[in-house]
Amino acid sequence: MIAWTIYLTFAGAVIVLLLPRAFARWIALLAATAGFVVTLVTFFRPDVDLGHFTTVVRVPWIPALGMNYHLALDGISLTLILVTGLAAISAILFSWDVSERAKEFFFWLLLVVGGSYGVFLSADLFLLFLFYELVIVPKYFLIAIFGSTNKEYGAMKLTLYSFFGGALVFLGVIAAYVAGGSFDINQLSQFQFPSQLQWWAFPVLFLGFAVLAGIWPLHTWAPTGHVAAPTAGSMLLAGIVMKLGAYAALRVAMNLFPEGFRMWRTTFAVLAVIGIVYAAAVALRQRDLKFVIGYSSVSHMGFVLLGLTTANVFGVSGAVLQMFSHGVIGALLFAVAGTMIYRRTHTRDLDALAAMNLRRALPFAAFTFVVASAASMGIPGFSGFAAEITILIGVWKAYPAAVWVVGAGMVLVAAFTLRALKRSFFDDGLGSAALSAAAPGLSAGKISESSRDGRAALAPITVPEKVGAALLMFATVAVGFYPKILLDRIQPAVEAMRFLR
Amino acid sequence: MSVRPGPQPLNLFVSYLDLLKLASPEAIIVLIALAVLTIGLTGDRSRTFPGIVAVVGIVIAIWTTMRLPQHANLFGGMLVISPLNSLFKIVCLALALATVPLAVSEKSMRNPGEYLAMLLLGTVGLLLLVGSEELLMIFIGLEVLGLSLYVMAAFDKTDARSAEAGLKYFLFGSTASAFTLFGISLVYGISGTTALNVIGLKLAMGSIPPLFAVGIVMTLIGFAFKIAAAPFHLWAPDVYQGAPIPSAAFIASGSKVAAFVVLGKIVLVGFAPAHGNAAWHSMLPGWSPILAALAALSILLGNFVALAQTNVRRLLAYSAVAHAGYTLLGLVAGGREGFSATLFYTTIYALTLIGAFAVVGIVKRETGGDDFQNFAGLASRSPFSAACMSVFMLSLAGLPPLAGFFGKFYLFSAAFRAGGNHGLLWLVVVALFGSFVSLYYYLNVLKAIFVDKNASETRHSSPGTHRFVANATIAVLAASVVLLGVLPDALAEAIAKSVP
Amino acid sequence: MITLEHYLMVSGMLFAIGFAGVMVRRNIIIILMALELMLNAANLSLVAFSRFHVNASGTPNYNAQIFVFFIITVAAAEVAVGLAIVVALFRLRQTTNVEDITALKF
Amino acid sequence: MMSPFLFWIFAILMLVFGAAVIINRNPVASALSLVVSFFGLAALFLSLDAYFIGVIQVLVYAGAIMVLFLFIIMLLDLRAEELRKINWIASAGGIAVALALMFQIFSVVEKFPAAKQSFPPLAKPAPDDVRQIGLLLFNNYTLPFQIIGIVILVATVGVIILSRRETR
Repeated sequence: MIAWTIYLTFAGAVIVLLLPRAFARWIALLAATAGFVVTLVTFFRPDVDLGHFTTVVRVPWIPALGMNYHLALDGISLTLILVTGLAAISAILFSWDVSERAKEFFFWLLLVVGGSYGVFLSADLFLLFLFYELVIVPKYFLIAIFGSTNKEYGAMKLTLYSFFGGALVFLGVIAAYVAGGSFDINQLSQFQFPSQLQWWAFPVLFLGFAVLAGIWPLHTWAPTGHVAAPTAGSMLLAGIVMKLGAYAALRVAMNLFPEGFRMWRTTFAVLAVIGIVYAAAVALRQRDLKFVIGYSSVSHMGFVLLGLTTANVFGVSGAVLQMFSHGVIGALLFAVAGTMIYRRTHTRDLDALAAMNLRRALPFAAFTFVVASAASMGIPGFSGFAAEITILIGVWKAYPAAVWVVGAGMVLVAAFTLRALKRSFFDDGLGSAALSAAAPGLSAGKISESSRDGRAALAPITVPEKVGAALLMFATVAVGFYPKILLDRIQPAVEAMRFLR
Repeated sequence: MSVRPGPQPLNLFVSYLDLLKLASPEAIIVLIALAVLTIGLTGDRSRTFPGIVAVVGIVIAIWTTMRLPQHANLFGGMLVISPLNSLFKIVCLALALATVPLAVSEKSMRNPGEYLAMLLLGTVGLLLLVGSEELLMIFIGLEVLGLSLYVMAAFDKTDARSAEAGLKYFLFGSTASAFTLFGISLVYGISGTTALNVIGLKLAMGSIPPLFAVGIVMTLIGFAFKIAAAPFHLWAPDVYQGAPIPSAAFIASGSKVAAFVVLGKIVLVGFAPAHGNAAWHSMLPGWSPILAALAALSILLGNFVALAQTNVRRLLAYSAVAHAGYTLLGLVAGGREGFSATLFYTTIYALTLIGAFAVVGIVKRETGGDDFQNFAGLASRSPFSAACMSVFMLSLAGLPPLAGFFGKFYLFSAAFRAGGNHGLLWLVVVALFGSFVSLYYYLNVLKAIFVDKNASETRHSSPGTHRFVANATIAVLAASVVLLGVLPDALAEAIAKSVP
Repeated sequence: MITLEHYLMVSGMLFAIGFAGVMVRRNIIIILMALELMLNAANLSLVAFSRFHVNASGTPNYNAQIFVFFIITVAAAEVAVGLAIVVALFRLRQTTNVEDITALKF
Repeated sequence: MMSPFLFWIFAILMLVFGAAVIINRNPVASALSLVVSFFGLAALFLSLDAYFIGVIQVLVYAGAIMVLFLFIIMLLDLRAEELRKINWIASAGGIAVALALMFQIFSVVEKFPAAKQSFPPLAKPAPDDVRQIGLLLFNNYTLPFQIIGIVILVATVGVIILSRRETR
C-alpha cells in the first residue's frame, strides 16, 4: 500500500503536464495529499512490521543482471516518508502563487518528491540508486528556471555536487554488487564483504551520500543552492533532499559495510563536529536571511551525521528523528524567509528587514518564525530538542569529548537564530540609520524605497500559506511533546541493523 | 614455418542461389539502392517517394534478416550468420531506417534519391562488416562503408564546410585504412590466414612474435579511427559539424555500432590469445592495455574539450569521443559480459545520437544555425523538441531512468568485475570522473533550451509533412531511449543471449 | 641471399615514406599519392608472405595474392572518390592546399 | 627467384622514386615518380613469382590511376606550388614520427627469425598463377568478388554526385 506514495506522485506529475495550467497546483496538491494520507494510514496501522525492512513489492525487473523492483518498509523509512509528505504538501501550498510556467514547476516538484519516496522505499540497491539520481535533474530545473539570486550558478553547483556524490555512490554500488553478487539490500546486509573492500568502499559510498547531506567540507552547495532556489525548492532541499543522503548513508553504506564503518566512523564524526561548529559560526556572520538558514541546515545535518557515527541505538535513532525534525523546521524556516518575507519585501537582507518593522506588518509571519526559531534552537517542547538530546546521549556514550564541542556549537546556533529573529522581525527600526551609513548606494536606496511603500502595501499572509505553516508547526510541536510516537517506530528498525550487533 | 597447408580451392560448392539466400538482406538493400537511384534520376525531385521506397526496402530487409537460418558459415568466415550477427544486422538496418526520415526532412538536400542511394549502399557496408569474421571481407566492408560515408559527408555542394568535412573524413579515413591494411598484412603473414577463428587458434598454439603485436596495433588504429577514439578523433568535430545532418547522424551511429561489433569480434576472437592485461598492478602487453589507454585518453580528452564548445554539433562530436572511451571499457573487460555491455551501450548510444541530431536538424532549419544561442528558448518555441532533446542529453549524461544510465551501469560493472581483484578499478574511476564532468556541458545545452531567453527568431518553418516526419522519428527515438532505460531487459537479454 | 626479411624491411620503408608524405605535404593530390604508397607497401608485404607460405602442393599461397588483387581495385575506387572530393572542394575554394581549408578548425 | 643484385636495383628504384613523390613540388613530377616507383614494385612482385599481380599492378596503376591523377592535375590546372613558408617544426615532427614507425617495423622484423630463412622452393617454376587465382576467385572468393562490384558502384555514383556542377 505504501508503494502508492510513489505511483500517486508520479501519476500526479504526468497529469500536471497533460491538463491545462489552471489545474496544475490543484493536481499537485491532490497528489501530495493522497501520498501523505497513504503514509498516515500505514503509520497508524498496528499490523505493519516496522522492526524489519519488510518487503512490500517485489517484481523481477532486469533478471539478466539480477535487478528487482523491490520496495520495503521499516520504521526509519516510514519516518522519512512522513516528513517527505509534510514537506511536499507545504511546499506546494507555499507555491500557490506560481503562475509562470506553472505546469513545469509542479512537474519538476512532484518528480523530486516521487523520487525521494522511491529512495526511502527501495530495497534493491540499483533501484535505490536510480531514484537517487532521478532527483538530481528536477532540482536543477526547479532552481535554474524558477529560482532567484544567482540561480544558474547555484543550480549548477548543486547539481554538480549531487552528481559528484552520485559518481562516488555509483562506484560503491558496483563494488557491493560485484562482490556481493546481488542487489538485494537485505541479502547484502547479511553478506560478509572482504575487509579490504570495506576499507575503501565504505568511505566512497558514505561520502558520496553524505555530499547530499551537506557534510563538511563538501557542504558548500547547500547555502548557495538554498539561496538560489525558489521557496518550494529550498523547502524540498532542506526538508527532503538532504535527508536522502543521510538516509542512504545509513541504509546502504553503514548497513552493508559495518566493518568499514567501524574503521572510518571516527573520521566522519570529526567531520560532522567541524561541520556543526563551522556552519553555525558562518551563519552568525551572514546578512542574507536565506544564507543564515542555509548554513543552519548544514549545522543541523551535522547533528544527523554525528548521530549516525556514534553507532549506538540512541545516536542513530536520534539522527533519524533529527532528519524528521530538521525536515519540518528547515522547510518552515525557508517558507517564512522565501515566501512570507522575500515575496513581499523583495529583500532578504537582515539590515534592510530590520528597518521594516515586519512584526507589525506580518504578525502571522512573525509568529511562525518565532516557533520555527525556537524549534531550531532546540528549545524543549519542539521536535528539535527531542532529536538533539537523543543524539547527544548517543554521542556521550561514543565520543564524550565531542559533546563539549557540540555544546558550544549549539550555543552558536542559538546565537545566530536569535540574531536573525531579532533583526528580521523584532528590530524597532533603529538599525536603519546605521544601515544607510554602513551600506550606502544602491542597496540602501532600494531598501528604503521598498520599505517605505512596502509597509503600507505588504500583502497579508494568504490562506494556503497559513495552512502550510500550520501543518509544519503542528508537526514540530506534536513530535516535540510526544517524540515516542516516532521513536517507538524508529528504534526497533535501528536495532535490527547489523552494525549494532 | 616454411611449408604449411594453405587453403586450397574449396570443394564445397555453393550455388549462387544459396549465396543469394544467405546474403538476402545485403542483396535487397543493394536493389533498393539502385531503385532509389533510378527514381532520383527520373527528374522527379519529390523527397517523399524515394524515402518511402527506402523505408519499405529496409523493412523488408529486416524481415528477411529475421528469417535467416540460425547458423551458417560461408567461405571460411566471410559471411557468417549467427544470432549475434543477425541481431546487429537488424540494429544497423534500424539505424539506417531512423536516418532516412532525417534525410527526407532535410530541406537543403537536393537529389534525395542519390543521397538515399548512398545511405543504403553505406548500410550494405554495415551489414557486410557485421556479418563477416574474416579480415578480407572486413576490409572490403570497411571500404564500402567508408566510401559511401565520404560521399555523404561531402554531399552538400553548396556548402564549403560540407566539402571540407568530406575531405577531412576522407584523408583521415584512408590513412587509417592504410594502417589497418598493413596491420592485416602482418597478421596474415604470421598466421597464414585471414579467418578470425583460425588466427585465434594458430596464436593460441605458439608464442606471439613482436611482428604480430605491431600487426595488431596497426589493425586497431583503423577501428580507433572509425569509433573516433582519441587520439584518432581529429576528424570527428569537423565532420559532425560540417557534414549534412543526416550524414553526421549516420556516421555517429551506424558506422560506430558496426565498428564496435567488428572490433569486438577481432579482439575477442581473432586476437584472443594476445589479450594481455590492463589491470593496474599487473599490466601485460597485449591489446587490452592498448584499448584501455585509448579509452582513458578518449574519456578525459573528449569530456574536457567538450566543456569549451559553443556549438552543439561540435559538443556532440567531443562527447562522442568520450563515449567511444566508455564503450571500449567493455572490450577491455572482455568476456561475454563485457562484450554484451559494449554492444548494449553502443546500440543505445547510436539511437540517442540520431535523435539528438534530428533535433539539431529541426533547430538548424528554423533558426539557421546550431550554436547554443540557436537553442535558446527552444522550450517555449517547441516544447516537444525540447523535451526530447533533454531525454537525449540526459541519457548521454547517464541519468536515470534513461537508457544511458543502465548502459553505463552495465559497462562499469562489467569492467569492475573483470581483471582479477578489481584491477580495472582505475579505468572505472576515470570513466566515472569523465561522466561527472560531462554532466556540466549536457546541462549547459539544457540550460540554453529551458532557461535562456528566446534570442533567435524563427526564420523558417519546414513544410508540414517534413516537420511531422522529423517529429515522429524523434518521438520514436526518445520513447525507445526511455523504454530501454526503464525496461532494458528486452535488449540486454537479446544481446547477452546472442553473444557466444 | 634475399629473404622475407628484406622484403618486409623494404615494405616498411615504403610505408614510412608514404606516411611521412601524408603528414608533411600540404597538397591534397600529393597526399593522395602518398596514400597510394602506403597501400602498396601493404601489397608488397602481402605478396612476400604469399611466396613465404608455400602450400603443400608447392604453389605460393594465392590467398594473399587475391587479397592484393582486391586491394588494388579498392585503391582505385578510393582514389577516384578522393579526387572527386578534391574537385568539389576546388570549385568552392580554388585551392588544393589543406592549410587553406580553415573554415573548420580543431 | 631473382638475383640479389636485381632485387636491390628494383627496391632502391622503388624507394627513391617513392621518396621523390613526396619531395617534388610539382604534382606532375610527383605523379610520374609514382609511376616509376610502381614499376619497381611490379618488378619486385615478379621476383616473388607473382606474375599476375605484377601485371595487374602495372595495368591498373600506370594505366588507370596515374591517368586519373594526371587528368585531375591538368583539369585543376595545378602548377608547381609557389614557395610557401615551410613549417619546419611540423615537417620535422612528421618525418620523425614516420622514422620512428619505420625503425619500429625494422626492429620487430629483426625479431622474427622465420623471415631470415630463404624462401621455400616452389614445385614447378612455370607460372600458371592466373589460372590458380582465377579458380580461387570464382570459388572461395565469390562473395568478395561480388562485393567489389558494390565498391565500384559506390565509387562511380559517388564520383558523379560529387563532381557534377550543382545547378541552382
